[in-house]
Amino acid sequence: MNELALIVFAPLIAGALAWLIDIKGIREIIGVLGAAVPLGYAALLYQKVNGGLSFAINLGVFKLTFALNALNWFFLGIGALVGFAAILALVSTGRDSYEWLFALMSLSGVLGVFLANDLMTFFIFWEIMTFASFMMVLHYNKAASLKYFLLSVFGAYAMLIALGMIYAKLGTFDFAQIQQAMYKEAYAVAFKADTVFSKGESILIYLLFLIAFGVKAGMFPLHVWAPDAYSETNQSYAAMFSGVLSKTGVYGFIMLYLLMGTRLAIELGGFRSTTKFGYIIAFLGGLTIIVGGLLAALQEDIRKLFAYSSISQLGYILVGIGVGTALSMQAALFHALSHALFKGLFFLIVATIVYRTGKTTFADMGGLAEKMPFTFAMAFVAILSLAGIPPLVGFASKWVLFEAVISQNLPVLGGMVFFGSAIGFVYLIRFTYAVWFGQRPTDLDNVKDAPLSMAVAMAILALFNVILGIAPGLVARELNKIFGKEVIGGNLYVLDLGFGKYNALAILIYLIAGIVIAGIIYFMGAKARRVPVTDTYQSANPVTMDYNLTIRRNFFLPLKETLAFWLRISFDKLYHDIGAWIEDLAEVLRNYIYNGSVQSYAWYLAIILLILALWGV
Amino acid sequence: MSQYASLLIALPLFGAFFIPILKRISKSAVMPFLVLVTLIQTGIAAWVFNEVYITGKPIIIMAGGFRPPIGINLYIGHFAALFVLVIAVTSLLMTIFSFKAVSVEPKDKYAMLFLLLMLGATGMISTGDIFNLFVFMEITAISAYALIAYNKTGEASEAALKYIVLGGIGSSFFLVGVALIYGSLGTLNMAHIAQLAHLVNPTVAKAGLALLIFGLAVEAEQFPLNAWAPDAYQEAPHPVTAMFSAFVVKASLYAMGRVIYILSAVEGWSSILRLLIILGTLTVIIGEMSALRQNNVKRMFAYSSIAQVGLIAVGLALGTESGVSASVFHMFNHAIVKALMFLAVGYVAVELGGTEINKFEGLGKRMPVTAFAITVGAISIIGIPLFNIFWSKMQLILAALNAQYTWMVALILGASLVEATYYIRLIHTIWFKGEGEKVKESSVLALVMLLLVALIIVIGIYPEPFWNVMQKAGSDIFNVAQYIKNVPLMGVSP
Amino acid sequence: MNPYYFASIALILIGLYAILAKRNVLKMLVGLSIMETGVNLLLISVGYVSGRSAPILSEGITPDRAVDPIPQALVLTAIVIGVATTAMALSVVINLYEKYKTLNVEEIRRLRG
Amino acid sequence: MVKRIFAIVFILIIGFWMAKALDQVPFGQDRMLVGKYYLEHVKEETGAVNAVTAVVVNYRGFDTLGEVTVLFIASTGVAALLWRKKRKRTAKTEGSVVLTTGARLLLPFIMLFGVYIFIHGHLTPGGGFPGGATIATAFLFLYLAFTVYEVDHKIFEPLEGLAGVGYVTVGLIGLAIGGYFLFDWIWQTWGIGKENIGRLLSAGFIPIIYTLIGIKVGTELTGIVDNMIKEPEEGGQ
Repeated sequence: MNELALIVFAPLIAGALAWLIDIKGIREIIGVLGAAVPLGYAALLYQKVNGGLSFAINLGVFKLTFALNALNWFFLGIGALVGFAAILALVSTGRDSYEWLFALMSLSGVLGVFLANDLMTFFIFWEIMTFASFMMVLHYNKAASLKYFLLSVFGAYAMLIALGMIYAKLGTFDFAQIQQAMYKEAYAVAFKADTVFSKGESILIYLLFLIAFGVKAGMFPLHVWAPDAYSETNQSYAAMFSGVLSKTGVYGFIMLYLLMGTRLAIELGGFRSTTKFGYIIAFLGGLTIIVGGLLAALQEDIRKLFAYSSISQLGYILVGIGVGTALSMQAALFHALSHALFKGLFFLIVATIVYRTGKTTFADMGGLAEKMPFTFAMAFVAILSLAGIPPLVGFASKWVLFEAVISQNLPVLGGMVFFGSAIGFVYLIRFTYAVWFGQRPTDLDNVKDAPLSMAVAMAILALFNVILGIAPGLVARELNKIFGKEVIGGNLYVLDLGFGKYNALAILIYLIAGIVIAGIIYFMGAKARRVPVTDTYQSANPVTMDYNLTIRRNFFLPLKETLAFWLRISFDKLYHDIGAWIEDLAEVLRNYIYNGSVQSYAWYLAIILLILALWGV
Repeated sequence: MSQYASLLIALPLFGAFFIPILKRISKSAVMPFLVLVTLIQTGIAAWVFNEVYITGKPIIIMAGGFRPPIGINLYIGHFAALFVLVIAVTSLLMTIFSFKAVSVEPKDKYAMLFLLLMLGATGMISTGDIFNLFVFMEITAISAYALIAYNKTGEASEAALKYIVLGGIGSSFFLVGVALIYGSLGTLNMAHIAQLAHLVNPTVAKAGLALLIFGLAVEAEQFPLNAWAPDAYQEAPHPVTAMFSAFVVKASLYAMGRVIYILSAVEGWSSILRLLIILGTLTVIIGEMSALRQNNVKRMFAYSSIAQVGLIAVGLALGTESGVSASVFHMFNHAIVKALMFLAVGYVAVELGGTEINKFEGLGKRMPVTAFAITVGAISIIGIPLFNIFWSKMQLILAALNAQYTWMVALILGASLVEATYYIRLIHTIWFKGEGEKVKESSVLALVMLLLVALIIVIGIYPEPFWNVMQKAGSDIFNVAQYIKNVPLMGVSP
Repeated sequence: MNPYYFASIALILIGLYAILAKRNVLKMLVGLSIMETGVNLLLISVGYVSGRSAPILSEGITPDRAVDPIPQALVLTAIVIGVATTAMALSVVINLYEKYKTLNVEEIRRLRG
Repeated sequence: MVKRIFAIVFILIIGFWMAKALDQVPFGQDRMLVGKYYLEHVKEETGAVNAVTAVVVNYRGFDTLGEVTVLFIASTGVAALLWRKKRKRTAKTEGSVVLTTGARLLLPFIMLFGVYIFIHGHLTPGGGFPGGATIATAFLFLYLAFTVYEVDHKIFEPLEGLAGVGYVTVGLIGLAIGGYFLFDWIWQTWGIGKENIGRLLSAGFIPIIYTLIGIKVGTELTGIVDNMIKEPEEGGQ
């Protein structure tokens, strides 16, 4: 069997086996093996990336074709790595074989989407991924899963209509052929010749793809499913869910650029220095950053906080894609990688906390730093990486993104991006303060640290966060290979964009130097003594330990009050009302049409005869 | 040798007539005899299936030895061979289910009506003569009237009454259509009509075609004409409902498709087709919407089955070969899935005494195999890859988009979103809600259900061999020129 | 408009009117059988050839002196089917009346929605 | 009231549409195509004088097989639906003297006339179905005359089944001998009665089939009459 087929189908087969052999020990081993195979092969296939590896299954109804190129190897790497980490963590948090089957099926769906070489395979694996992840959420909560499933199937069906229109006109699903056809179309539009697709149709196809990939990437108006879906599922699966599955939306947008980019650019014309259709994506991405960030800060539940933060981080990627230059596209890809790494790490940390303490809201957590040192260290790495502190990968990707946006002098997008990273820092303070520091509630005293499997998973992701942070050149080289030309210069440790340089190694050295100096001062100089928690807050009037001193609830109450007006506009309520309205319409329709009396049914027949008589004559 | 395929019609008839005699010999031997007859019928159908698919040529059965258009001929082409097998297998499974599901007394009468329902559907699918199609349609309809009212409850009689009145009107107007066609052409044989279709005067042709399709549309449950269907499905005995939705409706759908394509040379053809597509789309939408807030699960499945039938009708009325093959594939898949689901729902009703949704709470713990069967059926109906309905639904949608019906496809996809909602609510009620003590499930029915589930998954994973069969069956309906060549028409001098 | 066609269409329409307008179920069934009779009459009148007699080829009647036999064969079947439908309908109505105690179409509406 | 007006308007439009369609099928015109073949070949291919019977039984034998099935379904259906544990006749008034003696006198003649109709199916108009119906009227006559008379289902149903089985067996024998289902092997292969067309023993297996149909229709219609006349006991299901 060809490697590509093995990568795609290994998790699915492993999941099915794990589901059938429902024995506690064996099921985990099969599952982890199933997730390890794609990671192993992804590494192995590194040399053969441009070797034009392909694989096809003829299913009679359709031909499923897979192919490997530089772009989808990059996404394959992300998917396999974070997927493997999440499955490893699932070993301890996995409740029953039901979850093993659908977690691995969604991994297989994601890898299938990345490796697909034609639109139909892309769609089929997109549906498998949606269905599997839906079943993971259904296991926990019906309302959240129903909302998630309906929105994502709505997106999938939008894509299906666009796909069908392309197939109807061009008669093929294959990416390469569509690309050529669209190039010809672009020239035809340029020279005002007649085209296969009319202007209206190409805009319709663009909008349908925008909806389809927007839903999956959690773009602003369509993001309502993400917070419930990420929080209402097995937390270690949430790492894969937000880290990898949202990347399929990003991959979809890039596909949209590759397939129809030139056509749409010429068709719809430019806007400031980017294309009009690109700017729509970027602007919506910017809105997602702001909305996601603000809402994240106001959350009381730890899972919801990271769900919203994951949405806002995705906004960065969308802005990168929307700007549309080679540099911004590379920035988006870079940030996709770093987002997958630190978001995956964060959700694994949340999984560990929830697994150990059983609590999910900030109010009953706190002071876990002493009790869970290893997890705290991992959380520290993740916080630095998300906030964009230099030595870690988060900074490198955000820096390239900022440079890309500013170099295209797009003030509005630049403002949004900067605002986003500020807000990012805000909700991270909230998280660190409420969970790690402050006063530990009495019932959390005997909390143990992370179990081995989760610790290993977290360590892997943290390691990558650090390595790629210190040596961003590794990633830059891969990105240049995708685009074929030297967009981000510099060697292993230095990123040189021509108008800006970032020397990761130098900053690391300064950082270590700083820490050493701080260490010396700490141990030698100031008589540092442990200060009991009660001392720091009540300006020395007598207070006892059982009085809760730390502000864990409503950390950002003032922010909530200022945003009160904006918080009333919630798209979640809008979709809910639409659903309820359709259901009432269905109720009225049903009672009115099928009203039970034979005579009215006979009248329906007479009406149809009348229509035949009038229309037929 | 091929004329022995006429046993497909003779055997169930012989069985049905033999039951009153058998009843005198030993009352308890009736049901096993029923299983025996359906078993032999499956055997013959399987033999006919591979005979037609190996030689590639259809079997023409000439009743009475007269060549068409003089005598009546049975045209068992690719489609008929496939679906006669589907009918035989479904009837076999339902006879096994009838042992447990039918407790109302005159069981020998039930067995007779059961066989004759199967006969009617088989006849409708294989006949090659319009009036013979009417006779077999009436056999199916009247045995369906009797079987629906079989439980002798008030509601069952009401459902049967509705079906009789609407079915009666439909078949009367169908006969007016036959009279018009015969009046202008002088022949009743389908192939002969197809040959002479272009000679028909336009107004007569349009009116005749419209009336024929109207008559068949009542049986094939198109939008306003299917008001009888939900009640009939709900009140009929469980095996009958499964048979009904699995192949009885398909037989009239096939008949509609056949009538459309043999009269394709008629002048006002495309306008009637567009009307049929509008009706089909309305059927899908109204069917799905009405199932949304159903608290009787059997009625919910009835509405969902009506919606899928509407989708098939749209596929048939597209007028392209890919559309017809896709709708044939959807008929096949839908027959399997709906047979499984109505079997499962029926079995739940038999064990827990009712099909209201609260009986389904915690079904996962009480009857795991049945719950698993319903879940697989529901998931495959929603249209998830790795299950069989996905492929045929995809082909239907692509065929519709190919024929520039983008708006229709958007509406149909919106309707299948609605369908996903109520199926997911059902799955959630079954698995994650409510408690209940374990009910011992009969191993035979569990085996039957698992067999159907396996078939669904096999088609879902590797549809290629099935798709080749479906394409041949689709072209059997669509390609009328080939149909005329296959039937050995005697040159009747006008 | 030929009287036979006119009569058959009239019968069909009267039957349809009865089904649409009458409130008593039995009257609807009567309307149904009137409609079937109308259709049978239509079938027969389609097959009639003016100036010819019944297709019984005893002495004196040669093939070109006989009417078209096929519609008469079809009507034989259609009549029996009409009888069967009416018999089935009546037995259903007997059961219905036994349980619902009413024949008014408006009241037979338990299965709806 | 509005409903009736709408109904009338609908009906008139539908009627007008059908009339327009029928105008294109002129009345009384000789448009026979397959019919002409039947009229010319009925004598030597089936031996029947009555072309309609030949068409019904021989040429379009499948329709009649279907038709017999339809009637069989009707009688089974009626029996199935009106089935109660205990059923008995509740007629109160005994037939008047004229009716009872008349019944006793006329019964054999009605029966004889019914048998005559289906025996001569291939010669004179009418065939299995009218003959069977006449026999059923004979039984109906008895039901009307005597309040206690009941047909014994133990005999009638198997008889009905036997006639049906007989008909299918005739078809299967045709399949065995002539290679085609419902093949008229008496006329076409054995050629008995070829010389005396127009007399009783001619027209191949048409008389046999019509006798079977006559018995079947007779028993079935009587069964339906019997089921409909009886009332369920109060304790009935």
